Amino acid sequence: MRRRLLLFLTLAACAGFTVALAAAVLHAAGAALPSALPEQLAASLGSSGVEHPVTAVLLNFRNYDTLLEIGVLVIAGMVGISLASTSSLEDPALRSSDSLLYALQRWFVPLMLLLALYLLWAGADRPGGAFQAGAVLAATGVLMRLGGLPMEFVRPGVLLRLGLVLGFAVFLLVAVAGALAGEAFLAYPPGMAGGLILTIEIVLTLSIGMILLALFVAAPVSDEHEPEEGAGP
Amino acid sequence: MSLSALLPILALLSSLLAAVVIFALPESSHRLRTLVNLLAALLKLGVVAVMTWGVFRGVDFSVSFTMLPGVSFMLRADALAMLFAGLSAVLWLFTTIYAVGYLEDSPNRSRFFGFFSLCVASTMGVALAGNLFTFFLFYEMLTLSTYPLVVHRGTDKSLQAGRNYIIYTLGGGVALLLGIAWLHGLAGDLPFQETGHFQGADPALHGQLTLIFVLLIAGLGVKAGLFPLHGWLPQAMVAPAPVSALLHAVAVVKAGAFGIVRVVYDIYGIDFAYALGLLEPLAWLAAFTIIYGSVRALWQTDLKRRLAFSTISQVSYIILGVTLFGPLGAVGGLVHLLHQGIMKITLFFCAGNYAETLGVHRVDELDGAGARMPATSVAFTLAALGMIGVPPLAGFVTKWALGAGALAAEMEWAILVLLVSSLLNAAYFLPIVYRLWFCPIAAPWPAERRWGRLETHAWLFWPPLVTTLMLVLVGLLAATFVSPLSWAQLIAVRMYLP
Amino acid sequence: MSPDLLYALAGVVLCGIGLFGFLLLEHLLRRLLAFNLIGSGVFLVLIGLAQHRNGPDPVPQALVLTGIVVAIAATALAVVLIRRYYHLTGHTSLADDGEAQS
Amino acid sequence: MNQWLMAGLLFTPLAWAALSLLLDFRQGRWLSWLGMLIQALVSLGLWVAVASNGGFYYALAGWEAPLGIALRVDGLAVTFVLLTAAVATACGLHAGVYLDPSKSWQRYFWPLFWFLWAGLNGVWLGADLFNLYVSLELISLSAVGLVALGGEAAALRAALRYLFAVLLGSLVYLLGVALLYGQFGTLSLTGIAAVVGADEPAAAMALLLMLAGLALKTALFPLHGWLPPAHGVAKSPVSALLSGLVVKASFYIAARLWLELGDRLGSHTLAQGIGALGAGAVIWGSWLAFRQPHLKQVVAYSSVAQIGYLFLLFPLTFAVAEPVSRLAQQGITLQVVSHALAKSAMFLAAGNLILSVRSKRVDALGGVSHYLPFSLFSFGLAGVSLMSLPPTGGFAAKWLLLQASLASGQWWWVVVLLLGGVLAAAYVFRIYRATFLEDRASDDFYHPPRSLEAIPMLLALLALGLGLVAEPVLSVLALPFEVAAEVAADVAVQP
Amino acid sequence: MNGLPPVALIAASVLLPLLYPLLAARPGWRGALRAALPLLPLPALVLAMLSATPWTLELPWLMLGSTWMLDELRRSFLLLTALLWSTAGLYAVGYLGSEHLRRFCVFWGLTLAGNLGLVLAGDMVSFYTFFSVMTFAAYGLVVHDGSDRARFAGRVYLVMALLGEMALLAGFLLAAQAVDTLLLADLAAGIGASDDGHLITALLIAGFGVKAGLPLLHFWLPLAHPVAPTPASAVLSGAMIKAGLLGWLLALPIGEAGWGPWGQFLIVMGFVGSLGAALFGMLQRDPKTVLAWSSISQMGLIVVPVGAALAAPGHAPVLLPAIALFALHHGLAKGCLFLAVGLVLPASRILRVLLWLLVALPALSLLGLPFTSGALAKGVMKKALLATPDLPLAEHMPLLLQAATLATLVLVVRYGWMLWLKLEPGGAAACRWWGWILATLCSAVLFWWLPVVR
Repeated sequence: MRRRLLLFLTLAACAGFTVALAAAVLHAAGAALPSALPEQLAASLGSSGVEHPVTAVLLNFRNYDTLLEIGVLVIAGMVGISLASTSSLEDPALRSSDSLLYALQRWFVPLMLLLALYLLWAGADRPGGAFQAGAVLAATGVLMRLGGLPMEFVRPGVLLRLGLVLGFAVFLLVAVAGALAGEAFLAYPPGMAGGLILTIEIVLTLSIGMILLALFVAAPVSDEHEPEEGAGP
Repeated sequence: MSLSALLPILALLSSLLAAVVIFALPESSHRLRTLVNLLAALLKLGVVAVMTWGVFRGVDFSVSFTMLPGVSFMLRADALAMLFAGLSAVLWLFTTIYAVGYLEDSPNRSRFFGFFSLCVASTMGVALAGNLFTFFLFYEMLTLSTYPLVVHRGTDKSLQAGRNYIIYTLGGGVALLLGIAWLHGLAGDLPFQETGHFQGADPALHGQLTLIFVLLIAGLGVKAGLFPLHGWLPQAMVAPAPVSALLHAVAVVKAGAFGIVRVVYDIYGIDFAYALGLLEPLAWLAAFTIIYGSVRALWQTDLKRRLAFSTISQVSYIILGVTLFGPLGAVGGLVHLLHQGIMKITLFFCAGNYAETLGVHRVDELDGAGARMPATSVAFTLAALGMIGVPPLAGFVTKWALGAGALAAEMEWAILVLLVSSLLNAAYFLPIVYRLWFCPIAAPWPAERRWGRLETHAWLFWPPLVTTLMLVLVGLLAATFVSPLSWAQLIAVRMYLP
Repeated sequence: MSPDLLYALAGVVLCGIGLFGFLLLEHLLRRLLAFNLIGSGVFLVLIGLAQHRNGPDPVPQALVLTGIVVAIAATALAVVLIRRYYHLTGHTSLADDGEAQS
Repeated sequence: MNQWLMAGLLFTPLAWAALSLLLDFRQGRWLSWLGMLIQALVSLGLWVAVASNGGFYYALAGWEAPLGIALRVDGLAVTFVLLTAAVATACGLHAGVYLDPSKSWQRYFWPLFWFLWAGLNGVWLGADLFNLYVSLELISLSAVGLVALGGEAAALRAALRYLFAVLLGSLVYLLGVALLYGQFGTLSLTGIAAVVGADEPAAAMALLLMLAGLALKTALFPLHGWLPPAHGVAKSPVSALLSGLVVKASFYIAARLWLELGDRLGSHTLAQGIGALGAGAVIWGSWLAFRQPHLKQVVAYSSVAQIGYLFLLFPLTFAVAEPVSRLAQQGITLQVVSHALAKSAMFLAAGNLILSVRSKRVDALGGVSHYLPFSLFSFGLAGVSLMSLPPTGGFAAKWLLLQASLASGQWWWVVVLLLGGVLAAAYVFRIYRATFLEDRASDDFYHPPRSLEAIPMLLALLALGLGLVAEPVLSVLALPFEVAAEVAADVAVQP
Repeated sequence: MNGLPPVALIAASVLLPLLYPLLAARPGWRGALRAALPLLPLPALVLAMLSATPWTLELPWLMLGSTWMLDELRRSFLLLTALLWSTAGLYAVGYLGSEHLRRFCVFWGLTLAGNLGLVLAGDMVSFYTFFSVMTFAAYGLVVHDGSDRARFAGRVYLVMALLGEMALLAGFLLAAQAVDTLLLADLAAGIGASDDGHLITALLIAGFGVKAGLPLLHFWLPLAHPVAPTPASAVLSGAMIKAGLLGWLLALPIGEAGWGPWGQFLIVMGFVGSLGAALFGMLQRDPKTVLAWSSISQMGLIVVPVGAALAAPGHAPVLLPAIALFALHHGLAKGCLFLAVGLVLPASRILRVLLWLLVALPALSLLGLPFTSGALAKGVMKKALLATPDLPLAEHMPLLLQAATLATLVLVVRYGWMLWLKLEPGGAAACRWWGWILATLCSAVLFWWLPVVR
């Protein structure tokens, strides 16, 4: 009985929330002010180093967001591998020996890598970019993992960590280089924006792929315990 | 920074730094700790003496800085401040000496003396506070620094006492804070000044001011042991004797009484408080407390508990004096601030000596202690007689001044209160004195210890004797210019004839 | 009513549904899914509302892209935690029985 | 100069996060000490710069506000940056000694720590609503990671609960951002504040949503359920960071929103309602703190209570005279700062006590008072600040809030403020009392290193001294912010 | 102001007994303690005998500002106090055992200091101070032997004394407020002019009345005087009881018009005491108790002229010396009688006869037999009283005085009888004898040579 009441109440609350929100959305849509932002954006697009406006926003106008976003991703990856403390993140028990899968993979993996490369390149002037590419990259890894390909490189060693942090680090280096050159933090030196953005995109792709993959394969197989605080030095 | 600004700070820091140093010292370095304690006490005494002389000659010692928007931290030495500062500086020295002896061979001395010094630093701050805000600051600091002393023994009983102490004092602190904040909202920063701040205040504010006054008195009354806020005091006597001495004579109780003096004279202004009709009820309350404390003391069998109820009664003398509208009453109240301190500290020293030397805690175990510990018993007897108001001891001077004040204020009933209280004092003190001197030793002492030639440990032996000498001298030499009475008259003159 | 606004309203509905699920479901993975549902709803509102006004607007699109990455990171993290939690305790929810066990 | 300082401020934590990920715990420790030094110096430099020259906007990547992301560097922000530097440095130093380097997962402490710091700096300086969201997420995920570090079941449960709460909070906040962007077409807080009108239900809804999301992340009563387990289970230095800084980040955003938009979008009911929730937090949190059997749970619930005070900002700045509002703002700022210092000191000291008696329980503390007086004293001093007794920062804060309440005629908050202090005293003295008990049978105490004892003491002394130097600290907040006016004017003329 | 005696002498007369208790600090000084007993009042005696009155010594630094003085009235009281204390002291040397010797000596010294000091005091505070010191210290003398009876007596004494003290304090406070000075000399006029005059008078009469054994305030007296060690009883009944009288004389508005009712009251009370005490005293078996009642009776007799002085302001100058003289006479005689109680019968018959003769001497003196001090004192007093016009009871005055004499006779006879029954043969230390003999000599012989009598 109580549970039903709770259910009903929650339902009512959520419905009310939805209605109120919808009203607000409608009102906002009706009362929307004309914004100067699109024009500003269009005007600045030329000096951004990329043609596609979304990429320009992501990697130039609001690249601080992106930097931090990559940080968030790194954190997630890091926490993921921190919870798995075996020498290899790969679980031999999951390794499959299905020859059909194996054969398929031999076709798919290179194709997917190619797709990732394309997405990365496309980001400059049409939808696409580092994240999409990275996601495909990671998907490739997942496929390989599920298919039972050996993946020794996702050991939580220094190499993996370097891989995780590479994109972020390069991004950051570029950012501080701008500051050292006397511009603002994260500002690209004039004329170098395009090249730098591309570099960043490439390493980001790698890192993003690595992080997502690491998160996927981080298996909770460690039985080692952190002693309770105060349980003894 | 000029010397006049430096001295109040120095007075404060002397014990504050001592506290820091003592906390930093390892538990085992007793000699060094004692040395630091004594040096700090002497330094403070010296500073206070110099300042007192300066205030006497009219030098203005003050220092202030803005602490919060619209609120300043202000130390200022006026005559009233020096009265209290002098008391605590002098008695701190003796209490320190006594405590060193009392706590010999007991654990946690580092903690004890650290908080002890902190406690005195707070008291000094209370004394030297130049405005209500600063006063509150140190007042609360005092609460906190005394708590570890009260619970020092770590027994269930002392923890219980500590809990009650904290409940009462923090509760009082809340009332006080509310009152001060409210007042601050009405009138801004309130430095203590001789005529108060509200002379000629808007009549529309009178209601609020009355309410604030009640809050302030309630807050201060807790520490001063004003009925019905006195409950913590008798319990807190489970603390070691030097702590009781400190609580009852030097610091806590006095801080409350001192605060009431400050509020009545230097914030509201005596004329205004009188005009507002606030003094009469307060006087009645004080009178009731005087009688009540004495009556309760009659039934106590524990020596220190009896002394504690006696404190409740005696401290209200100060408040009574304050509420007697007129300089004479003020003199009585103020001088009692000192005299009660000296007498009560002597009594607690003696009680501690009995406990420490003979293991005696109860009144009925004291039979014949006069023969075993004559010097201590003489001290106890004189202090008790002083409390009763026997001339020429300190208590008489107070009683005389209060009586004169009551008559001048045309509050004759106060005399009756004084007389009844004296009788009651006699009724609970004289039996003790009688037991000391005239009863034969009934049974072996519960836990007797011997130290060489003197009747007790030398560090315990001398402090009560010195304070006894003081309580005789302040009475005998009351008319001289160095006496507390003269100082109180100086204050009263400055207060009433600005 | 422009299609963009419709997207926004759909987002609103998704938010409502997601919230309902988030509040009511105890299974951790379901709750995580509900969270993702809300996320999607929010992103729809963000884009739909902005584009209703400006036409195609790269800024909200970029924002949503960023938001998605963040949401993915959070989701992945949550899944890792849930998995390990399940591995250690055998529970799939944070309800009281789990608390009693530990 | 400001360029360099800003670059240093933004770069160091992120770079150190990346670098320390490559090192193990011990190496990361050395590195982090250097980083903390740099960060502390930069923060101090920035504080001094702002204190002497006033605040400014810092356009990241060279793009000004509506298009790019601008950071708002004003007195309040640099004060919090400096506070973060102080508290985080203390916690970092403490953690370096406190955590056990032999555990392989401890190497991840440093990167998480630095990401957290970066996120905090981002929040203090942020003036862009979406960027604030990302910064918040950065904080949230690293905080969750820190709680979960080690992967104990209890820690995982706490971390999950924490994660779900903060994620939901973030999304609700983002929903509000979406509405605002949909209506006003900008993400700059200043820009929105310049164009928002009085009767805007959608914007009001947005504000409500954002505040709700942030309240959840700040653990405002009755949404506080996730906080005590998370803060209580984490390692003490982590708890200190979480309680001292992390919860303040979301509150900070809420406060900024309210102060910029609240006068037009808020309502009396909303303000009083939030205040009432804050009051509820004070009372209920304190009561629960009093009831907890575990030391760190006491401290954690105390955080719930103390956070409640912060929300008194809302009623005390709504529709009141300018000086009153300023008083309230100053009071809340002081409360944030002093609580950050005091609470982190308290958690660190609690960690030492727990290490020493090898038990988390309050009643196991008997006798520790003469074995670990220094840590206990730190705990006590911090407790004094929580009780808001003079001369601590907590008292200064309470004083200002009292003044504000009285001056605005909202006397009921006075009751809350005073009652809260008393209740705080109740739970703090409960701990003292336990430590003074002398009936412990065994005398088996572990003595943590001196450095562990010194750090909480320093923090507690800072909390104590804050009350004495409140005026200079607050004076930085009141600095003129000329640039702000200019930018607001810019935005205003654009449509 | 003329002829101020050496300040050192004045100081010594109070300080010597006051500081003497310090000798008790070391157990080894018992001998000195005992030996010094009779010497303590000597400076005061010298002062009383030799200094030219009146003189005034201002001590503004002492207490609330003190004034010490000596005039003719005070001189007779000082003489009485010093003489009686020193003879009793000598007696005590022989009387005391070693038990609680130090305690006894401490209280002896303090009581003596108080008693001497209050005579010299010229201001209220000093007077009250010394009066209190005497009151409280005397408690130690009363309960000295520690018997149940002594403790009961001590308790009653202390309660009554405290009540008296409080009445005094209140009276003095009111008086000081009315007069605005602390000098006793200004008191009479001040009270006369004060609104609270009657209250003050009542309080002072009651306060001093306790000490002086005024009827209804006398309860402690027959209990406390007998239980004290004999020398202490002597000074209690002989000297200290007079402190109350002196207080009246100094503080009451004597010489002011308008206090007739109070005078009447005192006269009535005086006669009541004088006659009533005889009734009670007759029934007592212990000679010391009989003497205590006799003291009440005699004090009643002295109260009559005090009342007369109050009622007839014009005649105060005549009455006061008479009162002083009577006090002197009674104090010395009563002291002798008390001391005699502690004697033992000598072995030889002649000495026994001599002893009874000597005992009879002060007894007869009390009765006013010719050629005794009593004859002089009573004569002067009767004359002064009868010469005072307009007294209440004036018509009955001669009759009442004769009744009082009869009462005295009854008590003296009763005393003699009881003493006869009590004294037993035995040996006593020489000092005891000498103390008693000296006291008797003072009463019978030296009296005539005292400065105030001449």
